[in-house]
Amino acid sequence: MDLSELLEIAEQERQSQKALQIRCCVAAGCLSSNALAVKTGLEQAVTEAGLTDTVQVSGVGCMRLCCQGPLVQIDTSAELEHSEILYEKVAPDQVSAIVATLQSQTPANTPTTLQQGDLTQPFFTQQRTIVLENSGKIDPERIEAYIAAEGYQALYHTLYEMKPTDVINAITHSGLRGRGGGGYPTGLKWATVAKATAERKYVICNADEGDPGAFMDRSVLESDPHRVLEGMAIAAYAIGSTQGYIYVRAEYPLAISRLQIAIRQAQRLKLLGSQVFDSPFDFRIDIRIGAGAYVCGEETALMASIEGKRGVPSPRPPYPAERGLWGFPTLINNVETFANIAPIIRHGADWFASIGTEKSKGTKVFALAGKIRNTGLIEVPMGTSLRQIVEEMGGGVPDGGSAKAVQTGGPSGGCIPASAFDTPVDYESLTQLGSMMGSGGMIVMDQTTSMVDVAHYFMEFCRDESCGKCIPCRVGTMQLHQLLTKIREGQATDVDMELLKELCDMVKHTSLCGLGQSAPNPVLSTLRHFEDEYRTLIDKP
Amino acid sequence: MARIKFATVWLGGCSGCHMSFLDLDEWLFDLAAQVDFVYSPFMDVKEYPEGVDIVLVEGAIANEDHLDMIRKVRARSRLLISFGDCAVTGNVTALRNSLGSAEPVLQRCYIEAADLHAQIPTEPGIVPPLLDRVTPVHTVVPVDVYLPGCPPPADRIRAALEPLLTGNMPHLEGQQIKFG
Amino acid sequence: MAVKTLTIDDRLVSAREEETVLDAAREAGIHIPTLCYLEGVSEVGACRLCLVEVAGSSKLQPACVTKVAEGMEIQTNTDRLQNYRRIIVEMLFAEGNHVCSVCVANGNCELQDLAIEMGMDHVRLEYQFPDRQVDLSHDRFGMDHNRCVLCTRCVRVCDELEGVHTWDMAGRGSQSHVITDLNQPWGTSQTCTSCGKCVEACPTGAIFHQGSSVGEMVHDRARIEFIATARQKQQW
Amino acid sequence: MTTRQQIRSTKGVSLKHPSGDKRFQILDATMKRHQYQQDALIEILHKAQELFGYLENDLLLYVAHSLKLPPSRVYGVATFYHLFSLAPKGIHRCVVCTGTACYVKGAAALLAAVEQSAQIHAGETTADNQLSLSIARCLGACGIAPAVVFDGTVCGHQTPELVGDRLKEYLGKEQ
Amino acid sequence: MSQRIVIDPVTRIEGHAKITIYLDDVGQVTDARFHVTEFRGFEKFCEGRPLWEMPGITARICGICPVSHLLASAKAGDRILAVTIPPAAVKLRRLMNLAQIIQSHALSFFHLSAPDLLLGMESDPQTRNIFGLMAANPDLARGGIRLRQFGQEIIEQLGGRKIHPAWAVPGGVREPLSEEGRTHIRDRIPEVRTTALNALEQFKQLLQTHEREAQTFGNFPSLFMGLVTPDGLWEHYDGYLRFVDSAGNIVADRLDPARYQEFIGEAVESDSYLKSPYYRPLGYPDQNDHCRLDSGIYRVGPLARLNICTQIGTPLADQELREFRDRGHGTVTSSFFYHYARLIEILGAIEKIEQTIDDPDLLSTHLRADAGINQRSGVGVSEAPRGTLFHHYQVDENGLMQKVNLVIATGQNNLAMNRTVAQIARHFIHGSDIPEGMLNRVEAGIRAFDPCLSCSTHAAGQMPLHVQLVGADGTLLNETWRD
Repeated sequence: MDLSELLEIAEQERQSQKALQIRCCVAAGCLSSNALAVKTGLEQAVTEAGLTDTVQVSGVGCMRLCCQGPLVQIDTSAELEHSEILYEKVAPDQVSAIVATLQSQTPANTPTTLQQGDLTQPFFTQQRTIVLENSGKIDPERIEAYIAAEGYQALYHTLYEMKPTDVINAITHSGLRGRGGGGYPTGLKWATVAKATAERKYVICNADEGDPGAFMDRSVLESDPHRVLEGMAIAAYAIGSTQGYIYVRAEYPLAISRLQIAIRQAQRLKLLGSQVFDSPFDFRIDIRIGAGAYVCGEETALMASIEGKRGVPSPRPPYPAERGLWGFPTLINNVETFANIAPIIRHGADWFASIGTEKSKGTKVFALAGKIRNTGLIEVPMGTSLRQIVEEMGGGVPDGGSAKAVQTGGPSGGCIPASAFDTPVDYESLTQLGSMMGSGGMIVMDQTTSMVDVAHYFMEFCRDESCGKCIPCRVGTMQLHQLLTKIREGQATDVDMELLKELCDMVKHTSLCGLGQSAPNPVLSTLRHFEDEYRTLIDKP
Repeated sequence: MARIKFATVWLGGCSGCHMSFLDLDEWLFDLAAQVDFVYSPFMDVKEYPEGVDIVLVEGAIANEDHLDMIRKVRARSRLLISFGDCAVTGNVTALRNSLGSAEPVLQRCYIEAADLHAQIPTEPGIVPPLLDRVTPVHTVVPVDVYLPGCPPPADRIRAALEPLLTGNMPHLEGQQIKFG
Repeated sequence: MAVKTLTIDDRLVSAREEETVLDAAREAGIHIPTLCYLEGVSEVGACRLCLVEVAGSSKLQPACVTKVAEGMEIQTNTDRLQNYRRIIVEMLFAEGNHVCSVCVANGNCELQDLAIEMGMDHVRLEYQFPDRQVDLSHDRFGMDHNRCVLCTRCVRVCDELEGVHTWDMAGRGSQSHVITDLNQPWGTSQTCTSCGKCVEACPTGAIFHQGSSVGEMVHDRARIEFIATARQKQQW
Repeated sequence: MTTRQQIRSTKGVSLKHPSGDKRFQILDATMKRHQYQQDALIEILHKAQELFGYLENDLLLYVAHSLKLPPSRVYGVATFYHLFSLAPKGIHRCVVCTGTACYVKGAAALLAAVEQSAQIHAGETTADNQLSLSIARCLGACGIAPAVVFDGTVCGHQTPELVGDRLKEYLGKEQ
Repeated sequence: MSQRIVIDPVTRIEGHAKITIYLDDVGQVTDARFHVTEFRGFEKFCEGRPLWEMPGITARICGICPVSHLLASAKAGDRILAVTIPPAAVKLRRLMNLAQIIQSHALSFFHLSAPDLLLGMESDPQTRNIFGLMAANPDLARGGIRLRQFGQEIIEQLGGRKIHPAWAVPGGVREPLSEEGRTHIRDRIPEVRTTALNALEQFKQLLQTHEREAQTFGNFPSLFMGLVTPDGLWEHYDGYLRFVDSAGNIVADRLDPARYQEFIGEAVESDSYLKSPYYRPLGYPDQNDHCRLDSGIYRVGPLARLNICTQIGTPLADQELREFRDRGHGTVTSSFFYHYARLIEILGAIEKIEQTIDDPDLLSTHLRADAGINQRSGVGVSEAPRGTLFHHYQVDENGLMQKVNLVIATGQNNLAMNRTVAQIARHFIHGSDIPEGMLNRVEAGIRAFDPCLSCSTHAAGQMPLHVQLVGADGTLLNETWRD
């Protein structure tokens, strides 16, 4: 494989495109609403209508407006960027109606039985897609489709035109920060691993997206798996690694199967494996499947799990960059971070750095869920305000309710009150509000949601997911959960409140890993913004 | 200065702490010279009096009588000392807690191990129902001083009481707070 | 051999490059409480009792795994640390069934000693009273899960010094517990060599010699250190 | 056969499982594909569970010997991860997602409805072995919250009524 | 309209109890009941514990007589190990049990009952206690305190602590006596012997002024049970069980304590956590069946022990025993004489300690027989201060407790205590206007038995004396509280 062959595949793919594209979302959300039957139905209807020469039905990745699934998009132009009609909540018995609109030559003329989506609503128009640029447009199970969308060109470019240090410099200059939650500068991390001298190094993609309410990474893997592989390969070249692992949670079977397909395809085309693009660079990727342990999202625990052990974290330092998988220097980034790499190489660090805020560059994908009209995935530039996300893009709270708070950062994050909705979403602002960016789950809560319940809910989560190794987390989460139960049931006193605060402080500062250190956050943030809800329960006569 | 009103109370425990109190032996004469004993299982006062200055509470909270009693004791006492491991931790009295409720112990003793009239005693107003969970005193009422030990040896009791007799709070540390 | 100079509790201390803060402190006669740490086997940094404050770092660091560095300024005994340590000990007492008065290790127990050291005269947390079992199936030793603090010292001596890995941890979180082989009665273990190192390693009365009565179980830590030195350094 | 005897019988050169169960051959093939590497333990346990439904001690011991791992280590790993089960599961599975989005949209009521109609708690299997109920910490199906998985199929926008109807199919069979 | 008077709590006893007195519509006592209100459940929660920990755990049943439980438990363990323990261990255990009898009897007499006897049943309830006695009769109080201290010190010398030593173990004991300990004990013997003799003298004088109490404090025929040596002598640690009746006839003899279930049954009453053991061959004395009222009642403890033995085996105590029998007319049936018997036992125990204290075996280091589980069941028995104590254990093959049954001295007096309160109440109480001193007599009747209720319920008063008016149908009509 060389560049010309790659470009040829892309060209062939574009040539074979038919005039009319029917894209049917086959990501997990829509699949669970019977999207597969819709897709096969459409294929059948197209065949029956004798339109196979002009109409192509393809299964594509996530179209983002998950609440309206299954989603079907009709694209009359060959331009990927330009699609025209979106059908929502398509039932299998509606496929012939859709095909009928194609035959009438006036596809915009929607029969009344079909629910047509508004592609001009803020939910779509205010997005800026980098990570999700191919999502919902290409068939994730065909490497040719990815190649046609300029896939693997960045990898070629790095291998033949950049030295590893150039790659690291580019990533550093782009300002990209870890999308897994911590926000650690990606370039710095790469540089550290690159500097380490060792006989082996590893690249790990953390796809153990465990935060409840977060499904961005799943969507990326299901919709555009090659993007992640390419990002990993570029990273491996930059740091000098020949072996990569993707650690995916077992709860994402579709993502696993698409990754497997993608790896096989890339290997076949020698885009992975030995002598990538006929260069001296070897890089192999293996998938490791989790088995239901949230703590494995923590990097040291994740590595233990890859080694086939109990997913128990270890103290840092030493950091994985010095001593990681099997004791060798290891680079760990999450799915979304790797998904940003190829675009940065393709468009340049300056392009990326021009998006977002001063300290938080690029875009961030959020999974918008909870008490909000438009649930689904959004990708917005860093610095977009919460109000814009919730009220404009999300369409506000349904049924006339009003948003009370947004929970971000999952069990490690916190609740941001509606009064702070004008805050621009970036790493620092969210931390200042007592929450955190986290992996990108964003759950909207309305007036009916009790904040004490929310704190209780997350503490139960942390208690159940604590690995049990260190005492503060193992026992602290249990004690905190009991205290919150007591408060919730109106049995608590001021003494309990004091103990709650003291334990939160102690667990936060003494726990071994991030799970324990951040477990008190939901309590602390609700105490900070909604202490009155606690007080009402304490002062109960 | 008015003499110190001194009481001791025995809840769910073995009385070992009270026995250890008696192991103060002849120091009891010194103590008696400085305080008025107003309530104790060694005495015939049936109602816990008001205005108690110092009370030693032995035993855990194990039944409903204990619950009533400790609330009354707290309300009527200035300084409450959790006296011994049962009061401080639940100790052996709380060993039944891991069985989940009072039912299994009652069942074993009064049904399985009875030869005649097998029944769980329930006479209202006489036999207080057991609480499902035995708890230390401080989980029910605030406690001022903790005096651990099973039982606290007499010299430890003395170390806790002596400062109180001169109006100071005791500070126990090291072996003086050893459980068991 | 590079030597580093650092201050611990405002005292100048020198230490070899590869040493930990805990090593350096111990050599200087400065006491830092520990529980999961055991001389002779690897450190896991799990109990968090040895957390110390390092100047310039907002995070507390476990002394047992933190390497010394030039110019490091360490505080081992601030009020804040002491307060955290007391809660840790309270947590352990609340978590298991630690009834000192009727424990075989009463008077010879690291947990009990820690409680004394931290001034823990009562436990503010809610006692859990878990329903746990005692295993007396082994001819010579017994295991009382009620008293286990999950420090994994037994797991490590068995794996690292004896090399048979009879013990391991099973379950997760508050359901964690130590097991022998396939969570089977200890006496039926095919891997156990009955060497007794786990018994000496146990900080509490969880693992004991068969026939121990209340307060009678004494652990011989020196034996672990001796064996570790013999195995690892070939020095007797 | 007791665990003790089992160990002896597998001490020989051949690691073939004595039962001759075909499923062990498939498991052997999987282990071979992983070159009997110890770090593939979790993958192999996944396969074993897929083949046998759950991980009984005999199976764990077989895996331990094949990978030359201490049995306690294999047991420890198998019990650390929620998705491994050491006890048999019911014929039907119902998994209620309790992720945050589902929680906010009433997952607790769904769970209560299932527990009520099946008379079991999460993590349990009905006495007639018809249904195993469990909870998931987030299926990543937040867009269609609240979600419930019935026999592997994710169903979104669930209500207690919908769930109840589905369970009637499962539980009604034996009545 | 009938009335119910509840004495709550019964004070100056070792435990939590209440007494209910039922009056008919003309104010005559129809019945009285003694209720124990504590229960801790050792029999259940000891299940699953190792056999070797049982002495330490069961000692916590009672802070007054932990040694009794320690020894009974260790002896049950001896049986399960199927060992004969070293002779030195037997001697040391005996020494500790004697010390235990001394300290507990001293507590019962001086700290708890002497205020009634010396200050008067009707004296001021505020000062009718050990502290009042310390003020009124400091020498006697000090003597009593030091006598108890003597017993406690021996326990400490042997077991390392005064209360809850875990010194006796299945197979023997953990430590011998030290030379210093021996000297200390030996040196104190003359003083405590004098204290005991003085107390006896004083009690005998009291008998003159307490004739009515002697007549009515639980004075009724019953069986008596306790351990005796194979020769029929007074015994406290080993030997056989003997039952005698009020006429002095030996009803059953040379009974193996391990077979206790053949002759002791346990009944439950709804109004007490204390079970009611009875002599099985004669059946349970059903309250509704008056012809059987006396059938299975038996008493244990000092009075019983002195009634069943031929002699104690020490000169001074035997001399006192003869006088005791003269005063009580043979087999002594009045429970008031429990106090008397207690003092004689203290004297006998002191003499026995004196006899044994120079035995070189007490310093021996051969103290423990090591063995595994050789029997799955074992009964340990000892004479606790309050009477015969049984610990019956069943273990699994590894020595984990599977079943525990404890038959406690005080429980065995439960039926007798119920009869006692009824007898005293009928005698002293007439009408609902009852002087405090009369009610105190009812309590004093209980105190004579020195019930150890921690023990008896393997468990563990307060609140005022209160009188409830109860209608014929049992409904509460009126309730008055008296401070």
